[in-house]
Amino acid sequence: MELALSILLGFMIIGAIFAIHAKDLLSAVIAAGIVGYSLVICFLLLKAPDLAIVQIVVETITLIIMVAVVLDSTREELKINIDRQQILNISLALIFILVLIFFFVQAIETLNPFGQHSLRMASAYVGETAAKTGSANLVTGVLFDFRGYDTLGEATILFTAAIGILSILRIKGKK
Amino acid sequence: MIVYILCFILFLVGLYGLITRRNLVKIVISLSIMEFSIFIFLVLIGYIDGGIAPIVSEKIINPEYVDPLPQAMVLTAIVIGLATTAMLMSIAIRLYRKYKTFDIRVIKNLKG
Amino acid sequence: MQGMSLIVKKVAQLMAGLIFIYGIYIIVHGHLTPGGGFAGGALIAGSYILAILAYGSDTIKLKKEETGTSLTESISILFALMMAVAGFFIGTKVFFNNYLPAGKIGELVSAGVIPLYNIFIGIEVAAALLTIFLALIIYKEEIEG
Amino acid sequence: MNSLIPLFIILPLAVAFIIPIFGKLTDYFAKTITPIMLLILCFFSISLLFNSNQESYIIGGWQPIDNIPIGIYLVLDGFSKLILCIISIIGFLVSIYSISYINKYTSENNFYTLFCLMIAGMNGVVLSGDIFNLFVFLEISVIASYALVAFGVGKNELEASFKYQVLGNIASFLILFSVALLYWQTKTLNIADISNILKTHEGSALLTFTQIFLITGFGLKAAIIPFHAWLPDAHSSAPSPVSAMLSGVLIKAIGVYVLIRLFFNMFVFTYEIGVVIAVLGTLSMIIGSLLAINQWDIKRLLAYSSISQIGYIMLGFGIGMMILSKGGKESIAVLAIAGSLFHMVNHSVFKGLLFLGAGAIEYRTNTRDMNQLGGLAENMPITSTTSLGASMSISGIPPFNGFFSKLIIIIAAVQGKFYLLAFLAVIVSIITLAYFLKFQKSVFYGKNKNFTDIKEVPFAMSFSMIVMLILCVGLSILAIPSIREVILDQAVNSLINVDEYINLVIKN
Repeated sequence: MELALSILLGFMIIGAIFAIHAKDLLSAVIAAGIVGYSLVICFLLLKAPDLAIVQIVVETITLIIMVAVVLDSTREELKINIDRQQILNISLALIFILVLIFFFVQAIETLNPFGQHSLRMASAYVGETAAKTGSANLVTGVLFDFRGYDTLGEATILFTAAIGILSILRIKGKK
Repeated sequence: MIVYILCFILFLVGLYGLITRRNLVKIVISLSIMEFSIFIFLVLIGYIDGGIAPIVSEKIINPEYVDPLPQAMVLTAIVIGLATTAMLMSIAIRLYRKYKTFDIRVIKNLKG
Repeated sequence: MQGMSLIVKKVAQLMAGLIFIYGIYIIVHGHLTPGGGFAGGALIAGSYILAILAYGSDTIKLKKEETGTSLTESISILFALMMAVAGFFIGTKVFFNNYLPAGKIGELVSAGVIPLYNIFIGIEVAAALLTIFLALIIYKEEIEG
Repeated sequence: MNSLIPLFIILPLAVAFIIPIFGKLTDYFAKTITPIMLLILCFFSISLLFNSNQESYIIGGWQPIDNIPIGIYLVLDGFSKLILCIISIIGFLVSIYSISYINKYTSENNFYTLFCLMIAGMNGVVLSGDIFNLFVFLEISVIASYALVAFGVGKNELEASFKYQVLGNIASFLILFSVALLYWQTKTLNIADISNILKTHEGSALLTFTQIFLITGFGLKAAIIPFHAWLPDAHSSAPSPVSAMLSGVLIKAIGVYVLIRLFFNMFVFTYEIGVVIAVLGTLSMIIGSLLAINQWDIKRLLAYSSISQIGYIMLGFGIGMMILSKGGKESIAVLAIAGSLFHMVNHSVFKGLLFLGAGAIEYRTNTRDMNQLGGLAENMPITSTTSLGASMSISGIPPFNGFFSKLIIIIAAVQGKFYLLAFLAVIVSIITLAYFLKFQKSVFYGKNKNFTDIKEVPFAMSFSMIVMLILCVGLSILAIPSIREVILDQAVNSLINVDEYINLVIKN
């Protein structure tokens, strides 16, 4: 299990690097989409069918929006001259990243390894959720009953984004 | 352990793209890659070896489920990610109309 | 935006219908099988988007559609909020209380208010995603025109 | 359980959802319902402030099992009462002001919808006792503010909003990542429960890692110095009422408030964290004010000065933390923290007023460039007087509130033997006076070159500004010990006594 996931994550990292370096914006967007679809397989491997369904649909819609924007504007990536500024940027980024990885590896050493976790808050949700909420799908039970308040917030975020996009895409801002 | 580290590397790949790229669309892509890595990380935290998907059925006796709470959190986070990506893209297309380019080195009216 | 060829249109018509029905199935069975309001709502929005992409946005009067989706969105999320506020008055008088009987696990009508939330959130998500998509499409057209 | 705390979230959300439905019927629907809603919240929050009840509210009524909280908690203690009060009062005044101001823009209903959503998000953050719920409501308020910054849809607004969104998203990811790390360590999301578990933990490397991520994330939201890049652009490009909300309330409610809440009530704070916060605060204070001197755009100057004033607030909290963790005199720490809270209240009032004044100038003259303005005092007496008062308040001239809060922070620094910090705070105060003198002189006094025939702003706008000026003077009474005890010390106590916060949520 851990091996399969590691290989999948390795592919995702390669896909992500390709998406960042692609010369054509359309292929960059599609590569990012493929990374997103690999996420679906990860979710299925990790026993999260709910997330897999949501992610596959949401990724499709995101991809449609991004492809629409790219096709509507330009597909060409900018020419980046490898000048001193750029080299400085890249090397700084790499150093920063190496330092972060070093600290992260140090930090997570003490914690439980893959697949061995205990439950605390969630033990109540798993134990008798079904009996209390009556929902056979425990994730839905958590989402709409124990943490229904979060879900209202989440729906509000989509509402906010829709209203926000309607206001951003107005033709004229000021009278 | 290696899975968590790979996850973190995916996060940092997004960060690297964010620092080095100069294209609005590439910046949005980098941000969504960072987002993906956090989703996997959260689900990994909830995974239990030998656990089954959190759906109650009477056929299975004495089941051990994976942790449903991180899954609910990721579901919320996915929708938030969709909202932020859509906002970013709408601003990017609007900026493209005004400047005819996606280059952030050209788009800099504000300084100082 | 121009529509696509006849074959694409016919196939899209068929597929859009199927996806729409599947979305409704996912919403209604949200408390029993994987999926729920979010997945189903996004599927319904996807079916509309598929049809719009195949037929081209010229065929429908989009300006009107947009106000329609935006209104649907507001109304459905208002209903979801009202359901939550109703918890103040029914049952143990707490915000977000699940005041309907839980019923028997595994039946379609069970789990108290969860299926109702699923339906309202599903409509809200579908309308919101459609609003976002239509806003992008309409903006594009008015600049060119 | 008959408490009405959830009204703070329900009312703004309901208004936000109703406006798109009925707003098309008449132009005045949104313009009347928003101020009315906020006025109700004002009275409610003020009545809570004078009532020493602290309470927690379980959403959905899920009682804890084995002393493990399983529902989402809303927690109302002294600190959150204070911030709720600020949000409602400033929100009410700004919404009144917007009635006239927003006439310049199209689709006013969307403006009010987003405004209500921003208020709802901030109230949710302040009340939440659950770290993931806090993240969700934080996202509501920042997404609404992204859209509000870009509301004018000009080149500058869109660019500022894009920058703001990119940095804001990074901050959100860091926060979500640290929520994940915290869940990994403690297997719970409730702040009080996490605090209970962390008390027994040894300080591990992962905990430090999480704390660094959290400081970076919320530092980006609060625009402390190394993370400030978005603030001047976003706050100067937004419509003026929105700038007043962003600078006056948003960076405090979702940046400083959460940072302080988490580090006082969730983590066991150490001396190092106190040092980090005090150093970041001092840096913000100095660099923000130095950058502000060179600005010739009114709103950019005010935006940089916001960074500098946030520095003062962080400095006070940092001093308090350092003293408490070293086991020093508690009375000095209380003084420092009370000074910070006082300055937080004051800053939202006078910075809000200054941005509203800048908006009034822009409303009549359509420019923000100080070189073109001058001599407006004759034509716009109300704007001139109110903004003079606010400038004096922010630079610490005695009868105004800004003087007392800065004085308290400086006294605490001297008593705690941080003489360098006290000295720097005095110097920055003098620099602040310098750039506000420049602002006053070049905008309201001197020779009126271009705008000789402009009028005073409409009533709704001048009303808000006058009320805010009265607040500027009136808030000075908080410096009187007996009144301070009622309002500020309540908040300080809920921060210092960690056990009290835990007991509020987990009742034994």
